Amino acid sequence: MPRMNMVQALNSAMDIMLDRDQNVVLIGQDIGYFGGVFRCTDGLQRKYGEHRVIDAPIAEGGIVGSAIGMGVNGLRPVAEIQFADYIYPGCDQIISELARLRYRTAGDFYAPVTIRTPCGGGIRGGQTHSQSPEGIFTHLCGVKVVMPSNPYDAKGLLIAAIEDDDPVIFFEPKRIYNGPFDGEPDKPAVPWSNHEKGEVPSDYYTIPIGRADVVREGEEVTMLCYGTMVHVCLAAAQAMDVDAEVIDLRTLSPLDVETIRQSVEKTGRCVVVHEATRFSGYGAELAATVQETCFYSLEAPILRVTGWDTPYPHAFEWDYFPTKKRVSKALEDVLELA
Amino acid sequence: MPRMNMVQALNSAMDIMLDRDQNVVLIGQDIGYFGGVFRCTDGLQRKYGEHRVIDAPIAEGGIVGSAIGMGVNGLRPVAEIQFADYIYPGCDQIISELARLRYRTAGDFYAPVTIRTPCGGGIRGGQTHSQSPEGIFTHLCGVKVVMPSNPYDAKGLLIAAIEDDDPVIFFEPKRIYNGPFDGEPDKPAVPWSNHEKGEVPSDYYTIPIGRADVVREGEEVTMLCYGTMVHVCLAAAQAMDVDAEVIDLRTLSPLDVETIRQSVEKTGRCVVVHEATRFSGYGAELAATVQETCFYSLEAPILRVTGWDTPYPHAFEWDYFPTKKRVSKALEDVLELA
Amino acid sequence: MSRKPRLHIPPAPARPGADPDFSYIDIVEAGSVPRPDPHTRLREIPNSLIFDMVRVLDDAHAPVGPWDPQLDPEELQAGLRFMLETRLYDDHMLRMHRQGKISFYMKSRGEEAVSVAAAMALRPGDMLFPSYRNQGLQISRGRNLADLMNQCLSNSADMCKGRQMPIMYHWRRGNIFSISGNLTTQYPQAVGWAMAAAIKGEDDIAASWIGEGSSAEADFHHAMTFAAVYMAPVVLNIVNNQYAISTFQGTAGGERRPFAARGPGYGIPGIRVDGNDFLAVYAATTWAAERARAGTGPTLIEHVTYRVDAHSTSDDPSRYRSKAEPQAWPLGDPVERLKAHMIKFGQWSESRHEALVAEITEQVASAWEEACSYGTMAEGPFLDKNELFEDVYRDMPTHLIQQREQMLEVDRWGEEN
Amino acid sequence: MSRKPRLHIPPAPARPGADPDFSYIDIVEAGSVPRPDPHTRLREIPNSLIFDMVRVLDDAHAPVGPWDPQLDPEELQAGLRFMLETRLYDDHMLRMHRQGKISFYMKSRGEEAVSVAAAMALRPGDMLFPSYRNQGLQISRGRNLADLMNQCLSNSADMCKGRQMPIMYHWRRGNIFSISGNLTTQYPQAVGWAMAAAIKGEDDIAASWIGEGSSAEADFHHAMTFAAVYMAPVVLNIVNNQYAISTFQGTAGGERRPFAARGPGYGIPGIRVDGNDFLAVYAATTWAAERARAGTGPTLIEHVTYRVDAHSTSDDPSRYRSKAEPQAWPLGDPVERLKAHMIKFGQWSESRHEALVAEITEQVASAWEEACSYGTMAEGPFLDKNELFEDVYRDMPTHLIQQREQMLEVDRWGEEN
Ligand SMILES: Cc1ncc(C[n+]2csc(CCOP(=O)(O)OP(=O)(O)O)c2C)c(N)n1
Ligand SMILES: Cc1ncc(C[n+]2csc(CCOP(=O)(O)OP(=O)(O)O)c2C)c(N)n1
Ligand SMILES: [Mg+2]
Ligand SMILES: [Mg+2]
Repeated sequence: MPRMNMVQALNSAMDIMLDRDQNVVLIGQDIGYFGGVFRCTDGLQRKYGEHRVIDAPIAEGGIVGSAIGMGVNGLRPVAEIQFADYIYPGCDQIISELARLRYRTAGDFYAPVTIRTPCGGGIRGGQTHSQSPEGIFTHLCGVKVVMPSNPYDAKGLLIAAIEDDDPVIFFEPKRIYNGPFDGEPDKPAVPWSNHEKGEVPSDYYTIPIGRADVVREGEEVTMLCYGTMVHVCLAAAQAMDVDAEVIDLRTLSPLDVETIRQSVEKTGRCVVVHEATRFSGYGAELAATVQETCFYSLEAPILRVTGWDTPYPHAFEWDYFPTKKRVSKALEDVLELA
Repeated sequence: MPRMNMVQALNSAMDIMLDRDQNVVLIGQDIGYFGGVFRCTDGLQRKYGEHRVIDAPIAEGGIVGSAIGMGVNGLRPVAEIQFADYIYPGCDQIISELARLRYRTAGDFYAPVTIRTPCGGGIRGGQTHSQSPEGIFTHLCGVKVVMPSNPYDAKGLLIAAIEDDDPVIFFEPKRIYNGPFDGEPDKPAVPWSNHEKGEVPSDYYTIPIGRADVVREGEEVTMLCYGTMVHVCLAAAQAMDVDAEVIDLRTLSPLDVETIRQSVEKTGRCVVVHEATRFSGYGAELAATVQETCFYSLEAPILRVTGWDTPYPHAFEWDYFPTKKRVSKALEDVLELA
Repeated sequence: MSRKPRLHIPPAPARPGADPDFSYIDIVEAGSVPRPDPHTRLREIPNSLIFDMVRVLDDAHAPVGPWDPQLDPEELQAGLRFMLETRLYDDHMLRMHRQGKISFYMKSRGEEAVSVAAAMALRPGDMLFPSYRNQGLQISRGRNLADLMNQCLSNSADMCKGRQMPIMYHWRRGNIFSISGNLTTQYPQAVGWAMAAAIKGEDDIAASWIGEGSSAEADFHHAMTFAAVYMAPVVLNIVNNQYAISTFQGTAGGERRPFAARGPGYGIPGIRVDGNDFLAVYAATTWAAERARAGTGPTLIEHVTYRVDAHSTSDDPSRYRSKAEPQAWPLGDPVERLKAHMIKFGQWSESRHEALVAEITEQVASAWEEACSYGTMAEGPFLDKNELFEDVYRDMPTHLIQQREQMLEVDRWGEEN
Repeated sequence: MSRKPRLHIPPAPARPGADPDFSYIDIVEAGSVPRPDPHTRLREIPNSLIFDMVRVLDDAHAPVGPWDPQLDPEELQAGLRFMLETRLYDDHMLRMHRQGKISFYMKSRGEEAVSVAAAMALRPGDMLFPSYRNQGLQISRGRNLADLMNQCLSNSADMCKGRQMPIMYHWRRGNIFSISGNLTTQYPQAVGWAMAAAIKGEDDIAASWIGEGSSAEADFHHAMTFAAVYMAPVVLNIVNNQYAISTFQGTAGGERRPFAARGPGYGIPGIRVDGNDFLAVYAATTWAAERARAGTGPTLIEHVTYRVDAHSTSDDPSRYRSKAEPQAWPLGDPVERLKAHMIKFGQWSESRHEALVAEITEQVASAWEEACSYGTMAEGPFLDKNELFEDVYRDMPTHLIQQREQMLEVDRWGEEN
């Protein structure tokens, strides 16, 4: 089986879809000739042409707006927003249009647009290259929100997203583009090549949108996480020698509540981990859902480990990031709580 | 004491601040000569001049962006977004700039901008004149989010917001501009003039940002709500004859957790009510916070009564709206649980 | 604030009480603007297309100059009919709003030519991205009036299934896109649609309409930039009806330059056209469509017209503009002008006109009857409220199935209590 | 997709391997563009200001034509010094990045005149809203280099308290606004600042800079519209350095029209200026500032220049453009051109130049030493990490106090475990 990092896996997904479906087009800043600032679209313009892999002006609103129009005209656009921090100029087209077109036309019009965008910190990017704005988009109805944690899932989910007739916001945790990261900044970087999820079939396959993945089974506590935090949670569970069940949500909306329910009913404890700011973030929904669904099984309050409610700082990024240490302490806390 | 509806109370707040502080300016669509589509700025341009009460082009991003610049140059701009549904073109300036300017400059620059915008449904406005997007803005750090439920609070909070050196997003529940609404659409409309919170001093006063108001004391269950829903909750509690404590949050961010904690520790039960869509909305934060803070006092899961996870429909608006009936049933449910 | 403020505020022409003043509108003689070949390069297109005004009908109602589209009598009669249908439909619906039968309405009186002539100049396969004041597009493409009314009634036959406010139509089969409550969003969408047509090598084009007030929105800039960069086959229209609710076109940036002038700055030709001259709108649209279809690129058309009535049923223009303005509007009425032109050339008569008005009045009334048979706001048949949860996604996810169940549970509970 | 795609894609001039081709840049003779009085009404301003290029220095380095600002030798020497300081500062910081001393950097090589001449033509009270490639503004206003370095190091003296990536400077006392990572957001902010100045009746003006790529963002349109409507006293600059990371200026909409041409469409005069000609930038800025200060309104200036180096330290231009481009750039180097001009008129010499370079090199090195004494990424003094929670709000709210406590608790816990 070929080994791929996440960038290569995403590239492979788009390559396959450009090849299988001539209605698939890519549009975004620097994605064409250059192949993208993270190289996710490397080589695709050469292979499929300038009218299939399109370099766009620096106007996120124009990228999303024109992608909607293309979608309405039968194409399946995959738009790249260069950093998730720059998605906001496209917010109106996403929120007011993309998410609601099918509803407001009773299904007569829809735009099967996928929006790919790298998110998350830990790369010394400061407050404008580190954000995780998923909590804004999970609040919308009419779009699906996905965030993979490894190359294998990334490819299967991206293909599923492109094939999906609903719009999908596809967040790519850039910290783990090249290798898994367990939340210990001082350890040397490791590549995906030694990781089992770095084994990626070169052919077409999909991972269904809407299904979480139990990446570690356990009895003592349920850890809900996604993206980079999956690796941090796994490392913390191991370091603390806790029998934790780690659920990689993969799709944030619609949420796979059933998988969560089964786990928390078994463990009775739950820790929610994400990198985004805490207040009114996506972790709040997870906590709210868990207490609604599993109230009578809960033995302790659901704890959240998240970015602080400040912008992402350049200097103290490892105090901001939910590191292995922070997650480990939360595990200890939740287990000590009666 | 003068009687005012919410429109008049807001008008009075702006009138007073324009008079007291020559750095206060208003900017927005149709707010000048015309006095605003909801008439909140009626007469203010005539009184203070075209350069203090400024009719703006239809560009929410330009309104917020220029207001930030004015704020940096020593003014205290109050920007009106005609409907909260139209705030999204201003999102980038709000999220990337307004909310983070003080932080990124370590306090050297800031913009004391207040953004007023009417929100909420129940006025047959369909999906683009009914939204309650507060959950997007409560997720931001660096802005405060306020929503009053009555004329008295509206005036005091708006003056406090204008005086605040931090940016404030000030949501005005338009369904109760002219009178309280208890969530029963078939009952005749009532004006504010008979309501005690319709008594509004004509002079300057403030209501502090960051403090919730216990509008009904009770022992059995805590109801967390704001804006229009305060009246619905009060009506439901009365109709069901439940000894409910109703907390009008008034400020959604930063949240007055202490008032909530005291209440839920006493009642052991909690219902969260808002009009916005449910998934990943602001109610999730309330539920998450309550279970974190009061876990050991809770006798039943925290229930949420909210708009459904669909756009706001024109035809079935009363099936969408959290009516007195829906809130009442939730009260019954939460009391029956365990 | 020690010194005298000197912020410039664009002056409004005539507030209530004042005499109307349209002296700011530059109007040239009909026929005076040259018509370049549609494939002319931008640099060679004369500035008069932007600063003057493409007009075909002269003051004596004769067509003059190079832009005369030379339509035959049947086409003119069709145009007149569609404009009248639009107007009488509007009048009827306003009455229905006054009677509490619909919750909201927006008329297009005075602006009928902008939609009708454009729709006729385009091909049926061309995709239209309208604003809320383009009902004439629907009508010119042969939409049943009852279908439009069903939407305004949110009744059981509403194409939107009750999800949108009145007038937010769409028509998939008729190639008319959905109207959004959010201004200008359709503009870059139209450009994207046109880009897709070019990518697929198809020769259908897109067209979109916004008001002059809406041109201040970001999406105007997005649309212009993308259209220019990719030379998208699209016709972008700005309907300058002088007002955006209460604010005058100067507040949108029209004080020193016509909106048509925005075009060339982006590398897109602009045309300023007499929007109340059916023939001029037809001609300008034809020119732009030919250009787009051949791959020569997009065109920006500013239609100079006047919003005769209130912005919407929520508006009262007497609060912000001179009551005498509509009569003082110098470009007249599009229906009257086309009618006078046809009569002058013996293609029409007062009596035929009266008969047509009567016929359409009857047609509108019976359409209303038909629409009401599918339900009104007060009486059934109603839409199935379960529909509330459909079409958020293609397939209904679990949480919406549960929420639908909760809604029904509340109903059952309500009946018991 | 049965038929042949016909989406237009703006062609890039020279990809890797190809010969540089700048034939698309229209360059007129120095001195050939007329200089209207700054208070001229837009309609009377000749189109040559947009389509030609304001240039003062001719090929023999002599100043010619009406735009010659006639600066005295001291001013020229100051300009040369600031440009050299900017360049040597850039070079030093790039080396520091290569050595792992800072996490990121962006150079402005080749574009020094755009910032330095503009800063000198404006008054100290004028407020500047820069992009990330305007370090020359800071330096021309007398900023200590060590202050800039402190920011890049996120050290204990960093004016941003470690919160921003390198180069995201601000300078309150120097009237230079904060640089945002989000492109173009400063543009409408500058307009708002200028509106406030007009509201207060003050005669300070605002100026802002964006790249040509950034002109596609919505905020460009917002700024232009608001500036035009309110005649805001602001100078809006587009620095057209031909590239936006990997994409050529055609992708931003520059294929058929200069960016300066956007101005008149909004009712704002545009000037296309030789951005590598110090005197021309100075003259154009002076013209625009005079106009703004007098209340005649805003100006859009396009500076035609070239990004000689990589976009940033994360970029490698050899992947997307011809390696020979920098040498082939037809407008030369701003430092060399000003130097040659000064030497020609006996105001400068090679030896003085060498001495100045040596002096500045020394100055930069000692500034770096000073900066490092406030801490580096590796060595203290460090900022107090409690600062992480300051300045989100003016007063710290309860939940941030609690979160700060949690952070410290984790540290304590970590030490114990
Ligand atoms: C994004 C957005 N902002 C504000 C509004 C509120 N609004 C509705 S119509 C309108 C005026 C539009 O004027 P114009 O574009 O000139 O069109 P006209 O009504 O004259 O046809 C405004 C401000 C809106 N619908 N969407
Ligand atoms: C809103 C936003 N979108 C995208 C980016 C990523 N980005 C940073 S610089 C840049 C290129 C800007 O080019 P240009 O405006 O020409 O300025 P230059 O770098 O040439 O000075 C891009 C796309 C960003 N910072 N902000
Ligand atoms: Mg209008
Ligand atoms: Mg550039």
